[in-house]
Amino acid sequence: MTLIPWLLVAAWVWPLLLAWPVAGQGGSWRASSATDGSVTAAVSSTVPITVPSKAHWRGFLTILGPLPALLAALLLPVGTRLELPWLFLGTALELDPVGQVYLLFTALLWLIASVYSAFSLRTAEHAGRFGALFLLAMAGNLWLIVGQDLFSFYAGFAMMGLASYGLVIHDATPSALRAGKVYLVMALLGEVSLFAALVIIAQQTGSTEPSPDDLTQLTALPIALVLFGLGVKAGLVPLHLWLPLAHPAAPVPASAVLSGTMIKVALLGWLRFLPVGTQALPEWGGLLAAGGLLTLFYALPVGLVQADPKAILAYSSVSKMGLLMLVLGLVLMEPALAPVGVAGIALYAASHALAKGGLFLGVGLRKQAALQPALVQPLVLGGLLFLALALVGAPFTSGAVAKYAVKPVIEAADWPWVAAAVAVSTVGTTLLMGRFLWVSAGTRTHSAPGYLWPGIAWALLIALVALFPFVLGKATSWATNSVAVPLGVVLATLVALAAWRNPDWLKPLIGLIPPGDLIVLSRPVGALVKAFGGWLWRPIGQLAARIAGFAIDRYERVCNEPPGDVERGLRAWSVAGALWIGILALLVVALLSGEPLLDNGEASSDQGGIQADSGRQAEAIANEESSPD
Amino acid sequence: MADLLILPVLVPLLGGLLATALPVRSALVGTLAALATSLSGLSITLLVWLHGDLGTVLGGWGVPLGIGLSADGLSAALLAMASLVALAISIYAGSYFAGSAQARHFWPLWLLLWSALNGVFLAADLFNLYVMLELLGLSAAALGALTGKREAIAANLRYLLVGLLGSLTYLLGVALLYTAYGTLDIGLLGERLGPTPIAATALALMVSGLALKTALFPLHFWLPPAHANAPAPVSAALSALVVKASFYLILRLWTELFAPITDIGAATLLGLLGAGAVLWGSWRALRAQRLKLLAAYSTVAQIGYLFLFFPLLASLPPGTARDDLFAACVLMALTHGFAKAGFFLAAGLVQQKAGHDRISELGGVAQRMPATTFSIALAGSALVGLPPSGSFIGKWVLMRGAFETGQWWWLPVTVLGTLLAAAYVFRVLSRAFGLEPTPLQFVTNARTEIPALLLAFASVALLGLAAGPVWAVLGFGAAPA
Amino acid sequence: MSAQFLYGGAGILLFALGLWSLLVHEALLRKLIAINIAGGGVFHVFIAIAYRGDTAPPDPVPHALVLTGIVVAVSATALVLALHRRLEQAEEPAADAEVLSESASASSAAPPPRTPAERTPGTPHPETPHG
Amino acid sequence: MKRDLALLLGILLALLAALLLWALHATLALEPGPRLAELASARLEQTGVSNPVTAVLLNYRAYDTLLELAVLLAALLGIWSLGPAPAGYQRSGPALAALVDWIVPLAILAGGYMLWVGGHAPGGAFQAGALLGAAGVILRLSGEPSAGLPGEPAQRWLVVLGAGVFALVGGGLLASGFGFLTYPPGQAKWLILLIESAATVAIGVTLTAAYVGGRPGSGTAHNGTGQSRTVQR
Repeated sequence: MTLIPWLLVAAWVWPLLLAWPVAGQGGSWRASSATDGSVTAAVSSTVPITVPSKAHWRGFLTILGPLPALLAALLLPVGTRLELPWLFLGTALELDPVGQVYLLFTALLWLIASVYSAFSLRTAEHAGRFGALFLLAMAGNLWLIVGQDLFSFYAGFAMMGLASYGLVIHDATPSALRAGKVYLVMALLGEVSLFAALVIIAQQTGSTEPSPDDLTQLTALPIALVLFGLGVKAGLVPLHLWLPLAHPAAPVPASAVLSGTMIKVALLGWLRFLPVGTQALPEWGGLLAAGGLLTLFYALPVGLVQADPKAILAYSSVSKMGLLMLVLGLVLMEPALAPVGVAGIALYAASHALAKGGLFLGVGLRKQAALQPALVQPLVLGGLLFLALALVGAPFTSGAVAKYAVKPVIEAADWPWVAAAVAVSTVGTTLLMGRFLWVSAGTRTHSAPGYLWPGIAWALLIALVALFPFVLGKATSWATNSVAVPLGVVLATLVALAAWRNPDWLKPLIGLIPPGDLIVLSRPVGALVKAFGGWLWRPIGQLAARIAGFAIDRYERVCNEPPGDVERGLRAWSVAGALWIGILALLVVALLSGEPLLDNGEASSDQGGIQADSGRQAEAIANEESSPD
Repeated sequence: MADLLILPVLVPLLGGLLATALPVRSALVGTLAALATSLSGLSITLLVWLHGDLGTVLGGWGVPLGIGLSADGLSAALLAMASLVALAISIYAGSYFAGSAQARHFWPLWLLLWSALNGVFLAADLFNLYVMLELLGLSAAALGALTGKREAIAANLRYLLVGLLGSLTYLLGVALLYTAYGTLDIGLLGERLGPTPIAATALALMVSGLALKTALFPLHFWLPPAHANAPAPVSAALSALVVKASFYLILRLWTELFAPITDIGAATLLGLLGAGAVLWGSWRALRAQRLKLLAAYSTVAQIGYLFLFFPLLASLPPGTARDDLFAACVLMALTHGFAKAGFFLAAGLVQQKAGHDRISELGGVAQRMPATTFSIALAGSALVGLPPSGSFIGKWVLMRGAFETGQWWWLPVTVLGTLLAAAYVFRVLSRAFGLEPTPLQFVTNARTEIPALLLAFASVALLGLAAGPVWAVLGFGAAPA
Repeated sequence: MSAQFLYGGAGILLFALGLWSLLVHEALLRKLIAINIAGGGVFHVFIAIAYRGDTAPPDPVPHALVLTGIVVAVSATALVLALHRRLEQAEEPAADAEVLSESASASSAAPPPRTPAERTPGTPHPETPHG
Repeated sequence: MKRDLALLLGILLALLAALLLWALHATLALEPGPRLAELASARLEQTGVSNPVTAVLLNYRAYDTLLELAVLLAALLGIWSLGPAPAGYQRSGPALAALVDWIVPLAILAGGYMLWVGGHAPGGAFQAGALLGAAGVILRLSGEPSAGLPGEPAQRWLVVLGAGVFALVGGGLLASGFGFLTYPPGQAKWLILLIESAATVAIGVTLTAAYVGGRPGSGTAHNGTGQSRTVQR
């Protein structure tokens, strides 16, 4: 029995361990060491190195990765806890109620995505690298869910975020590399501010595992940093820039987990590190709710004009995250809503994760699954239709149950129009999914072998989504959205009919806003601002240039060096010497003028080192006495 | 038991002498001596861990006359790091220099350097430290010039002169102390030292001399060319170990011997220089065109982090919070030792196989050397301070301390330095991802790749995941909650 | 006391003068001589503090330290001179000391050492041939 | 400009010198605290030598002296690593040669005396070694390319002799339970003489070899074209 809690460790250590053998698969990494391994081994160019038959089985190890986590989510009772005092500076793993829901849907989606990746990518170049990074991201994602302390959360978060960088740029196309760059810059900004936030939280609460009550002591700075740091991950407009670029650029299984599970951890982080339910934060809650609303409505029209089905899905994720941020913001404003709200958020996140992950995998299947038997592609389209309905929250789907779970929060909001706005957004989402299905139906397929098992796994996922409302939801929840969704369906059908009748009607709109909206639009705006600013600030610019010129001139005169390289100037002996003696002088002045920190008496109790020295002294004196006489 | 303290100095010294006398067998002698030295260093660490501080006085004359050796937690921690890193460097060097005429010059000087390094960590006598520092500086400069290339010789000539200047200044401080207090033993001096102007002057002289040797910004001018132009194992030793010796001494003098006279103003001055080092070093690393130069500037930045701890230590009263900061400072120094050594060893392999180390042209090379690329990635993530590396915990405690003491201004420095570090590490790593067609040649060389990999791995996993032992060796009860 | 201070003070002045010369002058040999003068200044201070009045014998410890210091200084001087000579032998001027040479695998490009007779006139060198 | 910087440096250094002078003055004005001198002379009887400086160098603080020999060796190894020695000088004329024939044995003899006298009067291994080194320098200047040094293998053994004997004596004492460089009562005199003799030879050889200025062996006496240069793999 005592072994069972160790499942919490196995949940994230096991994928880490698997990363090693998986990294060794594929032709590129191992093909050479067959020889004596001393210096180099060349593989003749005539041998097709993409078929390393021996190392095949390693690719399938990926599938084993999420299993311990799944077991932990299913078997362990809520509240199971394991302390690891030796890890970092003390770590605790625990399965809390929200964590259990997260662990369940995260492990499930990773499992299905692993099956997809193991079968679809095994012959691709660098399959080993992809598999290893996939497992690293998985380990990070699972670790931050089971870890209860700040260290685990941040470590898992950083591991997940940085390994995903490798997933995003896996195809190494120019667009993937550009997406990777945007992703990396924003992810690092987010991570650093999250790190700062967590440090401050630890300092202000005095604990690395703060309880909600501890968190009421937080000042504005950590809250702002947490909102910013995780806002990047969540896709909070305008921090969402990376998301519509990165999710379509990544290979299909990576997109599925990026959009399905990874962006959801932002909500988990907020639930853990904001005083949810213990303190009313009207300003911050309002800000988050407003940001959520903006995100919710901003992403819908931008998504509608996309041409790439994965980009449409990415914008839909942004929009859905906006809804969840709205709910969280409302909960922050009114702590009494917390019990309902937190459960609702977890349920909604689970529902959206499964549906969105399924949709991304379905896009991949639509592109690559077999054309024969003829039933396959229609089945794929049918599956996509079902998942799209689940995503918009059509009655009797998982989405309806999830929507029902967050409804009390929305209805209890101080702003009465929020409920109406959410209903409008549901209509918009329906339109977006209609657009997605339209684009998917028109996708040209490039059939490739090996998609049988991914297809079966996908079908299982759809079955789970289909069962979701009947297992988890009350009968009263099944009929949610019975007005908004049909309205959206009708609208979508009307638009589709019109587009079918007159295909050129909507053409000018498509591709109007490229994926990554703001970042792309910012270029002409930036040029404009620059031109305008140049005209407006010319006198000031001239002054600045004159000052800089003067400084450079002075510097040049002092160092007798070209102005370009400060380092070279520093390297001149006389400059370095003057700096050194200056530092020496400042040190002397500071030491002579300053108040000594400790007087002598205190100093000896300082730090232990001096005591150690005096201990040594005693020994030395003893030594002296016994010295040869 | 305390008699054994001499072994980490004596064993490499004898090995170095033997390697000098037997040039043909120098690699064999050197490797065996490296193993023995490493073992002796680790056993001292173990003894300190188990039994607490050790001390002895050589010559049997007792403390004021004889020269003391002592090993407390700080010495033991650095001794252990030096033992492991230097052993890995030795194994790597055995293969790196194999078949080269440089081997017979490398081994004796390397063992003498190692002896001096251990000597610095164990010495309890101010003048003995001067001799050790000179032995360290001379052998390091000679090793750095081993390639015989013009740039290497010019850079190491400057390094040698700077080192001489630094130790001379240190010696003048020692002279003042001996005049005033009549002893050279650190322990006795600590009992007699009071907040007098003479002690303050001596401290300023000693610290500024050592800061020159530690390459604290803006006195780092000699470091990048010297470290970037040395042979790879020597670069690793210089950046990971030699710089740490003088830093260790500053830390010990500042926080122990001169604790009665240090004050917040002077400590803030050191912190400001450290902040300058973090920003300037990281920025230069980002702009560097070559891998080894990048690593050298990154050393400048990482040294800067260590000095950020001084103002925080100065403004905290003795207690758990201060112990944590002290331990975190040591942990960062240790992590940097492992990570930078791993980084330089891997960079040396890249340079050796590719014939150059221009970052912009490394794409295919990185793909051809997966294990080496992985080492660079691991070591790089420790340099950035990503979890679970030791510098992650170091930065964590540093930032928390900055808040606790109200000196929040060190926070943006740390954050900005981290972002810049991530930028320069990913600049190298992004070359490793699929821009090139799949290469046909793969390079594997276990004897050189494994030491680099192990060092990088230790910096990330060993020191980060189990930081507790560092606290234990330093004699601080428990890791921070 | 006053004689002792004069002697030690002269050492400190030598130290400062040596430092100034080291930092201001470019020529390497001047730097080397300067640093030896600065070192001599420090040794002066040690000698001065060994004095314990006209009656008591001087303190032997600083004397021994100075002896050790001299040997260290001699060693360092020898190494600096050897490095300097090697630097002179290298032909091409370095554009920038930061620039690494192209290839680590290529053999060292150092030209054969010049014979003493080829050395540029006027450069002081300990091995200037005579006769 | 350059002159401005030199001036600035001058002012800074003058201030530093003033500060140091003041510190020294203040220090000397203090009541002289307990020094090592009394203790050193009180224990002089037991050190095995009667010259207090030698007692400090080879008994009280012998560890420093051992490392100092290592420093000397490190410098020589560094010089050797830089390449072969340059060609020697042309043979000296007959008058100088005759003088050298007188001076060199005299210097060696004087070195031996210095070594012996170090036990009770100013002198010792370093002074003796320096005289030996001077003899080598004179030989080299007079046109003897090897400066009187033996071939490479012997030379290598000779330069490690000093530190080697020193460290082995120390290690032997440690192994036999006395502690590192802790001379057993009564044995100190002979052990110190042994160490000093070895050190004298090593210092003389090392100084000479450093003056020769390059790796010993085959390459000593020609123009330096066909020698194995340092080659990096």
